[in-house]
Amino acid sequence: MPEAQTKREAGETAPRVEYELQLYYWMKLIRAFEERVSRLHRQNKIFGGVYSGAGQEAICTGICAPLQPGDFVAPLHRDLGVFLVRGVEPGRLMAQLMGKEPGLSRGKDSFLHGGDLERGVFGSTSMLGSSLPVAVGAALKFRMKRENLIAVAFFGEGTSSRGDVHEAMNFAGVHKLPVLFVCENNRYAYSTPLEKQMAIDDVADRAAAYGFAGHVVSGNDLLAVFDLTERVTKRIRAGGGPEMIECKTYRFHGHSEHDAALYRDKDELLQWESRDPIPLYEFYLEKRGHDVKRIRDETDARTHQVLQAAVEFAEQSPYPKPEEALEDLYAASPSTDGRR
Amino acid sequence: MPEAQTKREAGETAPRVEYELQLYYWMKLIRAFEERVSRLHRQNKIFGGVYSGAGQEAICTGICAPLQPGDFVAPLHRDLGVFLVRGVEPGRLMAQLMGKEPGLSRGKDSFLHGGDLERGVFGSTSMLGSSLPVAVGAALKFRMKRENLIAVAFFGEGTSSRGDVHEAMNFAGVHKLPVLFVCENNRYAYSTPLEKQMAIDDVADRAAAYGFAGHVVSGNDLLAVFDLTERVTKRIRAGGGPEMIECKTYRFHGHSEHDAALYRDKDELLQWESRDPIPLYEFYLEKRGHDVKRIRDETDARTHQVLQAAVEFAEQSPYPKPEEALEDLYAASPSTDGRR
Amino acid sequence: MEITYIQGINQALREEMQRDENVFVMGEDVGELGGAFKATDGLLAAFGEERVIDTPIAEALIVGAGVGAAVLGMRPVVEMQFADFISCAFDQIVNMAATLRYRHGGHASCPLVIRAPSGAGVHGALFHSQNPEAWFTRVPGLKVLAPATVYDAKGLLKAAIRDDDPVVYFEHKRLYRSLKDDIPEGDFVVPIGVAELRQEGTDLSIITYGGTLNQCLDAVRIVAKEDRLSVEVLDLRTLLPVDREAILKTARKTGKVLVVHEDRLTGGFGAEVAAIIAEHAFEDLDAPVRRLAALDAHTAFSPPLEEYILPNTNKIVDAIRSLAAY
Amino acid sequence: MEITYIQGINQALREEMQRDENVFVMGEDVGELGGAFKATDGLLAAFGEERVIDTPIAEALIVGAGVGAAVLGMRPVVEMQFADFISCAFDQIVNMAATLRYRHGGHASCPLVIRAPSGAGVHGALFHSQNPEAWFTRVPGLKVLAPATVYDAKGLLKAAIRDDDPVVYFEHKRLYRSLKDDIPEGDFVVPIGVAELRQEGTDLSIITYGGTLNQCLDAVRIVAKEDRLSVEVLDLRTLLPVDREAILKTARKTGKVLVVHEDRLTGGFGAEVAAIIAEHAFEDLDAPVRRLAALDAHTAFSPPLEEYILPNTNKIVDAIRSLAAY
Ligand SMILES: Cc1ncc(C[n+]2csc(CCOP(=O)(O)OP(=O)(O)O)c2C)c(N)n1
Ligand SMILES: Cc1ncc(C[n+]2csc(CCOP(=O)(O)OP(=O)(O)O)c2C)c(N)n1
Ligand SMILES: [Mg+2]
Ligand SMILES: [Mg+2]
Repeated sequence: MPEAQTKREAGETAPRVEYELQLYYWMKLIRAFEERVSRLHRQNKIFGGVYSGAGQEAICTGICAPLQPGDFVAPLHRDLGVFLVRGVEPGRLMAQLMGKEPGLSRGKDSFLHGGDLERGVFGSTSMLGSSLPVAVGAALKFRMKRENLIAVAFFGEGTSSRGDVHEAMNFAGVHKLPVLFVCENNRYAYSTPLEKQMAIDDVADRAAAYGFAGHVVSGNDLLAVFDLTERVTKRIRAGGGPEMIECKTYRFHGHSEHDAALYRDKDELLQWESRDPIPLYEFYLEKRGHDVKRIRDETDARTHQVLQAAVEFAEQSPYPKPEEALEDLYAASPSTDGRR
Repeated sequence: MPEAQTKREAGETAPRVEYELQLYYWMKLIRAFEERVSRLHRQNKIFGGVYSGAGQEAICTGICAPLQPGDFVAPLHRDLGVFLVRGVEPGRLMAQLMGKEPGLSRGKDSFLHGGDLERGVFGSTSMLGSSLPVAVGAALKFRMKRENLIAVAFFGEGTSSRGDVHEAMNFAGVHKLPVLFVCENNRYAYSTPLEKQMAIDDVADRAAAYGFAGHVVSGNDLLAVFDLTERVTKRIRAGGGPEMIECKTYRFHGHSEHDAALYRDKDELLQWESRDPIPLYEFYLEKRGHDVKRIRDETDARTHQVLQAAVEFAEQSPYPKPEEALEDLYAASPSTDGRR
Repeated sequence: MEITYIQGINQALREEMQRDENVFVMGEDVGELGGAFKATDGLLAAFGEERVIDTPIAEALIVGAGVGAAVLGMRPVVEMQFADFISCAFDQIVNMAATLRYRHGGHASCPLVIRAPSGAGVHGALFHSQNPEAWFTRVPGLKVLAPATVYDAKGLLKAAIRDDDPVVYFEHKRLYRSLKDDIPEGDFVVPIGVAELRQEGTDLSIITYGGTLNQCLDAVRIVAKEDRLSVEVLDLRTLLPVDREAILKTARKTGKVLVVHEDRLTGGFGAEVAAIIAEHAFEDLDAPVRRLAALDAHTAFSPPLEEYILPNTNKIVDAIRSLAAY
Repeated sequence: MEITYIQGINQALREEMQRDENVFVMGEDVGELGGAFKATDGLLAAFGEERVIDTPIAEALIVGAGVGAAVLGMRPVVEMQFADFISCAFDQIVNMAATLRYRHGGHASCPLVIRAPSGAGVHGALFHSQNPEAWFTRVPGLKVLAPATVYDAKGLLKAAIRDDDPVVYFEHKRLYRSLKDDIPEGDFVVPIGVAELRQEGTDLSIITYGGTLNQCLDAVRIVAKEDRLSVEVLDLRTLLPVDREAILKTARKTGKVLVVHEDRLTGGFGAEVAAIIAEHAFEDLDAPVRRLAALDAHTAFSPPLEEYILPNTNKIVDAIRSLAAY
């Protein structure tokens, strides 16, 4: 990603071929990873709550690809893509999902509740919305230290109802902090449809309540997300204060792998499946003159290989030792502890 | 108030003389009460935190006068006027402030943290903003029971930063509940000025984020507040859903009686003192042809008498008995308690 | 008819909604979905949208709005989708609801029930495994329940709904479908504030509640057979107000007490139980009051970690043996 | 030089901000006003708006933003204007901050200090009198401090700021200006996790912390004079991780323990202390472990009620006498 980033920074507006293919690879890798996770969940190799982001790959990709190393990203429970695009090794991520020792949280927490701060990915709690104040605090640090970095906080449209979201956005607005708020509006919070969550159409309209700009974009259109993010993050990095991007999207699976999503209308699903971000982007690549069939096959082979390796790595990795349960609660040897 | 209300309901648009004088009386009573409380506080007869609403009398009066018996009102820590206009006996209120037995909370809690639900006044906690969800729940009950009543929630512009406020407004918007949200924007939250609290000019603009209307009014202009409230509450009562009224105002005293408010600019205070709601309303009464000097003297005499009686009542009332500290924690004899 | 623990909860809700039109349920996904665990299954169809309210994700609002409705005479039963999220509604519970009657000088009631699916042992990890009861058992004005049987799940919930004070009702996720029982049909109520002796014994007493009751009973069967130990088991059921008499009675009877819960050791409710016994049954004790609880860590995800942290039948058996040998 | 308890806090903040440019303070009215209690007085002038940040009224944001800055290496000291409002930031503390290192598998730190002015006895009533420490002492990943002296107020706060884990620091409002002491100038740190024996004695032990230490010492002077009782007083200072060795040592030495705190009895931290003693010093006890604490009610406003509820020197004297006579 840093390498790709450099290319984008070189001032071109038309993305280079390799970069476009890199974006494609990421979307495909995320999708393949999600599918593998669903399968492993059915096989009981991954257990606990598993939240598929299939259908929303263009968002993690389009938002994270233009970011810089050192930027702070707080993903949502469905944002496996954030981890991959930020460069977390697929094997470690798979180990995380299986509760294995090399996982991000060393087996401590499940699914995406593990961070990789070296790659600027924060490990969130389950409490929806609670990572927005944290992202704002990260942005505060960037400001205080005059770092040219930004914080990115992902949240669902359902999450937008929580008080923490309000408190975070308001403070970011007051201090014009370098934060990008990304709403993934997939029309449902678990079973609860939009109209039971809010009386407005666009979450982005809330930005005005905090004195900054809100944008709506098709979250299934990778190029649109990417281009908007580039423009917006450039302003934020330049000190223009926070902005919000609302990505309209849809999740193809149920809320979690336990959920058959019977509350949804079949037509609605069908419509949104016709907006699958991957074929949409393939259509663009075709227009650009690529041999899409070849690229697809190559990419599938590559992602298959990566995933195969990741699963093998994770499966062969040991579980943590029982006694490790009592590690990582506190710093190993705090200088302030009188009892050492 | 119910009696006055009847007059207003009779379809006249020009308020009748007696009603206008009643409004004047309330403002004067609130001001006199506030001043007496400040004095009693200096004399150590009222102790603990005391928050003067002097300067903001037109809001409690203009908002509460058009309400109906049975409406549910959740006041702010500075809204002594709500209690008076809703008809709470001044003596009981004074007893409440002194921690005496006949006080609203029977000595349990301090200052305005006591309610009088018979008069539709809810006793809030200190946690700012936490009564907004409660008011929304009251409105939900009115809706479920098809009662033609509304809930009114007061909050400061400072309080508007809290998460509970967001959660409450959003839910009220989704369900189009009969709630009137009243923001008393007095430019400060304790010492913190507006610009450190929000990046927008008008809290009322936030209503749009929840799908309902927000209005701005001069909170020192009694007639303006009253007229707007009449129109707005009529719509809310008719099922039009929540609305917000933001009253621009200023507090004449410090945050609490302990606060000298040195963080404020003298000019600013002076400007706002020139907008004192009481002389402004007197000017109106004069225009209406009243002999204001006479009315003022009569009203002063009346409020003096009322307050004298209230203070005497409170001072002569006993403190609660020590053992009462353990009463009122639970219902006296719950039918569900197996140990009776 | 044999029903599960969660069916007991569902029946209680349904029957109380039938009995009293002021009862309604509110929470995330309680409507068409019937709740994340199906506790409210079928209620939307039976009672309609006005009494089965899907809310946005806003725990403070859910509890706060419950308080507002309750103070005006309704009897809301609100659901936290997982007990873990109760932390997001904390202020509304411990300050708004718990002090309501008190700060109104007794002139107001808050008949609100907060249902909280709690408990570990289902690979839920840090944020879907919590047992937060001891945050609430220290708050006057609240009542706190933790049913361990199908009968109590139903009967205590009905009592909670009829109670005039705010009740936090901790149901244990692991029991939802694993626990089945043949309970009487129709209306019954389990009184709040009364513990239940699940097993009489003479050698030592176990005091427990909620998710660990059955582990304790299993352990007691094992030591009865293998060690000929006679162990008494007291199920607290209500944690606030706790049944002190029952606690002291069993402590005085056997002179040896083991307190067991799935919540963490430090600051768990067992500390209060142990302190009560240490203070008021001192003369009758033949051994230290022992506590067996989750280790002082968050409930980790990976199976070896989770198992290491949580109490289980084997650990209880060991604790019984060591205490009996004291 | 003689300074007050709150000056000790102020000095600690100032010195740490001078020592380490990553230390900053944030909270409601901490800037120009210098805080509701003047704990941050003068800091704005000394360090500027970027390091002394007035926030909107948003406790969850205050703590959450502190976490975000801390995780990137800053050392934020955030203020709850009153400890009572900590309930509004509860989730951010117990779930976000406390689990941060754990859920990152040890690869992240959260060096955050949350200052919380707590305590009763100043007619603060229900919402300005709370002692919420026991909500936090049951949360692994947190450290919880409660200084009772000017020296400790300063030294423990400095230790908290240098600590690599989240610390909740309960300062007692009643001590702010009533407590004065001549403490050494300049830099010193009081180690976290170490209790301090304030008074040696042989007849019985009092274990206490925070706002009740001086009441206990007063009571001990009275019974020394009037009853010739020799009472040992242990000041815990750190509640999590608590100094078990010191607790057990004094319990074993005198065989009679009275635990005293201003927080309520049921579920107060004293329950944990009593449970530890009952379990681990059983053989050395000559009397039941007694607890003296606020009654199980909210802290009422009216003076007769408040006095009835709270512990005080006289009540402690009575408790000492009765325990000594056991
Ligand atoms: C505070 C809190 N309340 C409830 C939940 C349970 N929960 C997990 S995901 C979810 C729905 C989230 O909806 P949204 O924010 O739209 O994200 P999506 O799942 O649609 O991607 C809910 C209710 C939670 N995790 N945290
Ligand atoms: C949750 C919470 N945080 C902090 C406080 C302390 N506090 C009491 S009043 C106040 C300022 C309130 O400002 P605003 O809402 O504008 O009302 P005003 O006092 O100006 O009328 C503060 C910070 C509180 N009561 N509750
Ligand atoms: Mg969604
Ligand atoms: Mg204000």
